[in-house]
Amino acid sequence: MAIVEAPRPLVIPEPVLPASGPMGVFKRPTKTTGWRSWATTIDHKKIGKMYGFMSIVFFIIGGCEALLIRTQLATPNGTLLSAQVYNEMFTMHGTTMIFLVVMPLGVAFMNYFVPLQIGARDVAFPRLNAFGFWTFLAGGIILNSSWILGGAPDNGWYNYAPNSLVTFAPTHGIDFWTVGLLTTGIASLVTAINMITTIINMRAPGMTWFKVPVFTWMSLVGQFMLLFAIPVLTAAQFMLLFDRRFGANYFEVSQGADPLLWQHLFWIFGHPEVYIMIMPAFGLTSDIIPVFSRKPLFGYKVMVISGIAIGFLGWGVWAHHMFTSGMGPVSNAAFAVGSMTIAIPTGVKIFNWMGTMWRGQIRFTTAMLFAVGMFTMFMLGGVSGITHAISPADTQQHDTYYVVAHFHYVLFGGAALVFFGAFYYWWPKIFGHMLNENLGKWNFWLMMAGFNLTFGPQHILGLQGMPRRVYTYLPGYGWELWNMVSTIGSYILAFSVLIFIINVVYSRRKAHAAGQYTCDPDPWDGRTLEWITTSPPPEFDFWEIPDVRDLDEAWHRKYAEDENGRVVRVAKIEDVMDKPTGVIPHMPSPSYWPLVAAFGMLFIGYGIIFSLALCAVGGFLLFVSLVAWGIEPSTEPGVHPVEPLTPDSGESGVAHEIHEVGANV
Amino acid sequence: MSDQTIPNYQHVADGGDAAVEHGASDRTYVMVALFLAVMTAFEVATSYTKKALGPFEDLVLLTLMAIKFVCVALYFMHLKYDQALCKRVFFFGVVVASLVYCGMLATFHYWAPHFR
Amino acid sequence: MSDVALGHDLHAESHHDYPGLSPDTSTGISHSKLGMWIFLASDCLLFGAFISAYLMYNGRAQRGPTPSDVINIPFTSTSTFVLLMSSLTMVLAVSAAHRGEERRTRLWLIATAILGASFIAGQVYEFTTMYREGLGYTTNIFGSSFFSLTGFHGVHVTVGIILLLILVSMSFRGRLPKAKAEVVEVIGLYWHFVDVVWIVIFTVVYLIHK
Amino acid sequence: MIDRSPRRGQGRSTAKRNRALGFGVVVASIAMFASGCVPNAKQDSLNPKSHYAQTIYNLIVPVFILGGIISLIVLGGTMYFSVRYRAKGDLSDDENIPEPVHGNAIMELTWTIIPSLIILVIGGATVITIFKLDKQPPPQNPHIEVIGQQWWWEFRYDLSTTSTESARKYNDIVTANDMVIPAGEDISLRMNSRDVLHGWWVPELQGKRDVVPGRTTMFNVAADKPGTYYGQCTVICGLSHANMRFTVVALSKADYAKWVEHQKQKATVPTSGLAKEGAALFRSQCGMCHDIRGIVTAAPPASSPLVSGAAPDLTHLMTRATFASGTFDLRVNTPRCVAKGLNYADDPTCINSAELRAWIHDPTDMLPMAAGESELKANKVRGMPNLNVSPSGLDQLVAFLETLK
Repeated sequence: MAIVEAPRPLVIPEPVLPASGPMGVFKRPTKTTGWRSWATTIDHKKIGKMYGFMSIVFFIIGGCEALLIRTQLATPNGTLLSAQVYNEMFTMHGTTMIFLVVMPLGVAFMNYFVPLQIGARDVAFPRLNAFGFWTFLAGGIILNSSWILGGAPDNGWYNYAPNSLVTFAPTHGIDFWTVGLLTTGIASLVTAINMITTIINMRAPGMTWFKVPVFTWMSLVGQFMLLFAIPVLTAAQFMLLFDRRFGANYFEVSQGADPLLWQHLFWIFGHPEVYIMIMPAFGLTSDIIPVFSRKPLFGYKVMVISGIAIGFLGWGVWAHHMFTSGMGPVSNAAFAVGSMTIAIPTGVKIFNWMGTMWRGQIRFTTAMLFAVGMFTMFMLGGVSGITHAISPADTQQHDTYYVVAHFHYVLFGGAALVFFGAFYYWWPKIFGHMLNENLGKWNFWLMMAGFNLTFGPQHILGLQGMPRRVYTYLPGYGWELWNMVSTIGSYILAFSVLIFIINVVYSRRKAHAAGQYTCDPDPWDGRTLEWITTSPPPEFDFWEIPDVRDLDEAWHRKYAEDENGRVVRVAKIEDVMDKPTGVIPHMPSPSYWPLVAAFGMLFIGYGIIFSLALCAVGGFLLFVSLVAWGIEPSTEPGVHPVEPLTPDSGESGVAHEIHEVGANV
Repeated sequence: MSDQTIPNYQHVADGGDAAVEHGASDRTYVMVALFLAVMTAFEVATSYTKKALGPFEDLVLLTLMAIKFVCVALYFMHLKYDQALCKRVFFFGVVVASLVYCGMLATFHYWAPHFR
Repeated sequence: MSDVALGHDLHAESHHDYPGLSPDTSTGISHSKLGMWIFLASDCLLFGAFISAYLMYNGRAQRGPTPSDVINIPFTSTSTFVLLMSSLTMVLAVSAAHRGEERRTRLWLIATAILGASFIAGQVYEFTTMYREGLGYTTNIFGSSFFSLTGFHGVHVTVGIILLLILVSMSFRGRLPKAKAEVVEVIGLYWHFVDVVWIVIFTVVYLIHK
Repeated sequence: MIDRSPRRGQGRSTAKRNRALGFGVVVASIAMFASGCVPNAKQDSLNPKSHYAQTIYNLIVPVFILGGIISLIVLGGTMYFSVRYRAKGDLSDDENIPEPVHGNAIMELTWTIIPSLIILVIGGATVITIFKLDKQPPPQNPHIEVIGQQWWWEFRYDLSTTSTESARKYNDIVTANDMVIPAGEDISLRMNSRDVLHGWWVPELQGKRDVVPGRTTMFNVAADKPGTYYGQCTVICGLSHANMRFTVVALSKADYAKWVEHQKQKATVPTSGLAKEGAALFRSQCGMCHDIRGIVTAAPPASSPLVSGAAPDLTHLMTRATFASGTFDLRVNTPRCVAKGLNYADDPTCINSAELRAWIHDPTDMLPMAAGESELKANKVRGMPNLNVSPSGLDQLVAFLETLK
């Protein structure tokens, strides 16, 4: 797809200062178009788009793995995949979907919309942001390259020791897993630090904590959990890596090690991880439902507080993943009761979403459908979650398809559905044109049908005793029917994703043909700050940092109560939106170093697996780029990607603010 | 290190003055360091009592450790003088780590006298 | 909740290069400092995992040497003292930087780096001694968990020394003016954190479980 | 230029069609769920056959019902709101903006407190059940050690009546894949693993329990009535995880006593024919890993090529209904042979010699295992390797194995 540049009006050049070459070797990058602009960008919106794009690529990869798994299981004694390849498939499917799809998709939306929602111009550490993205990509590449470099990991996404040790997993598969996740872990950590700092420190004037949009709030909670969860995973991964590569004894049973150490460390990370994935989804649902109900979120404060409560409680329940490990009755009882308490704040959220719809004026756009689909499906997953918290019952459900059904209801029904909703909701803001609503509705209903057909029957399969992670099963256990239904469902699900992709391409072509590169800044009658800037927003987000007076600031600028207490529209969005001031805000300049540093990480990663010489190369790259990064100023005078625009050219002042619209997807 | 998006410099002068005020005097720092050194000496001495204190030895050592920890955090790391937010963020991490890992060790019956 | 965000406006005329000092943030804490605190909070969990793994494992070794065979308290007490004093020199450097005394800042920074390097040298000596006494990384479960834990701490100290050296070189080139004192302070935070972690390791690894 | 189509809504017909489609899907799904129970499920966790499984069942079924009610309330409420409060007329209508309700303290308290109370009740019942299920059976009851390894189960019986666990040797009877227990008695299980994690699960009798290498935990199981109950490994344990099945065979007390007496006997070396040659071949080829009490004792684990250091004890092979960890029938699966129970080997036609022969011929062809050339060379065999036995040798071995009644 061609990159589109609208004709620019008269440019008033700034006084040009000589561009200093960092390290005296490279000139500071200045491109605003073409692949170089993406490689060196530190703009949170471009990085958000790249996160989104890569997540979808990985989503397709992980989805194909899922289809292969389901095809293998469609009938008893399936022979499509060998046991080894099947084990690699489900391991990579789980790892990909969690670490390379749901998490980064949340980060994609956070990257793009958190600064917009809090009225900031970028994140706190833009270059760190770029580094986070490239490092994430490096981790994804390391993980997925295992397929062609000697075998993928084959021990499930939680990779229990000691089956992950060299004795039992002699190929490099587990090393790829360990190193890949350490790399994405670094990306997650820097992103968490960045996002937390941004949200705490860069809220627009007047935006007190209880005026922060719920998506931003939930992102903050989720990123705080990530901040504390990732180091635990990192530590566990290092232990495993040391065991495998350097002969340490952390999980070597013959040396007196206890394999439960891995399980504890993994789930201390892994349980908060569940909330890390679902938190942005909670936030999105809480943002979308009020918009399309034309009502404020029911119980905003309770929603925020329950989110924080889930964030706290999420730290005390990890061992409910280990009820069958023989921890003893006291531990089981404590963690069972602890886990149940999470149902309370979660239930509050669901009822508050219903409360928001109550007496509203509901418009069922695709985004709204997905949001409603999210909380109903998530509720079903939550209910089956309660049955897991009952630890005696969990001994009948653990490691069966019932659990598989449960977490797909939570992660696909919860997180993925509303992420699709968010695409429909925010697409006009990001790309300046709508996604087609007709195709969208097909997308939604087929996805709901496919999703429920795939994962609904798995509840039954699990309760009828089908364990998970079996590459095949014998006839005569009563599992044939539901496995077949589930497989058919998975193809419907895949088809619905295909419709989404068709919709993206179709809508883009249509907008392109119509020459439409910008659209209504506020197509949904939105409530939060991102809707008062243009669609797509200018590089610096806002000409003027908005002055926030209310929760749902955008809405309150448009509506007020009359003397009878009825809500009436008092202004059009055009009147209250952010307008060009004629003064171009200075934004930080692009930089090569985050990309180079991430390349260093990539080399170090492969080096740990294959040869320490590669590590040296990677270490050198990393060191050089970090030093150069430290030396170069964040804003290079005279090197500025945004060419000044005159405020008074064109009627609205937005028509010409087009950089490469939609060049990403 | 200075990777802020938008450095805003309109209060440079004020900020400079504020920076001078913040923190304690060098004398205080030296006193704190001396105190820490004495505490360390106590610790080492305690560990040489050969369990004369019985089960309380560990308790004494952990208490001394906590005192040192807090001293460094409050004085050297300026938490005493800085905004409460810094204190909250850091100690939140410390508390989460302590609770979670103590809980984990508890599931291994680590705190039971017959562990191992 | 200090939510009064000061004028958040950006001005095109921000051509002076004074990053780091008194930025206008919602909280009044600069991004770097807040970011560092957030990172340190997160790092607690990393060390916590290694410490608790050590606590679990140090007595479960199937063969020797055991902690009491190799741990040398007088020696480690000395290095502990050295690291503690490096915190003092660091805080004096920060204090001098805030007063704008560049030369003194530099001296204290160099002193801190030297003390840190002596600590690392001590650790290297300690490790080689232990190795000669028969405790390798792969020898037993105590060795693995001990070397991993103290090694991770050593890596943190080494990174800190590199950061200090960068500060020193910046200072020599006149790039650490009073306005940039916060850079010193933020790196100081990291340094003190490393010290604080050692306070914990020294007590639970060396003194309690020797 | 500005696309406002979503505000204006869809064409009526499309919307209707979509709604009809959605409704159809929902109804179809519910109908399929309602018909969910399949009668021939032989590993069904909702079909309790012991008081342990029954206790769990009694705990979970009310929760299922409660969960169903909550689900219906939420789904029904959401559907009702969706229809009732759907925007009418022109969607850019600014006249009828809903009242901005920001919340309702009483309602929110209600849906905080009621779930809390429910959780309190469920939590209490859970804790009581946990401790109830954990009670150890009396010392005179059978004590069995369950050992998981790649990829089969070993069951070792201790017939002493000592009440100190550490005094038990678990050496009186050693068997594999079929765990024989007396019906109506609580059995104490000692759970162990020789290599990696495995999960022991017989859904109709008891919930699952992982076996953790380096850790010994106590568990218990029972079967109310005689019968065969199916189980399977539940923790991913490598290539043949899916094939790590086993059965629990509950016998009446009298039958169990007979079985015990029979199992305690040692095997005797056949004195003539193919079987005699087979015994010699077994000693040289198979005796490195497999025990047959009275005939051959496996080499100590140190020199064993097996990673876990053990292979099934074959002393009374022909009293087991399956082999290769429950994957293949050893007893021919006809009603006549099945009716003979574990004594089927009395009738040679009831022995599934063909698959047994194929298995010895090339086990890695029958099940995925890590037992190829490279693993043999590295002394890291997991599963049974192909020993390249000649066809005549195969006949001898099978003939010998068939004598192990």
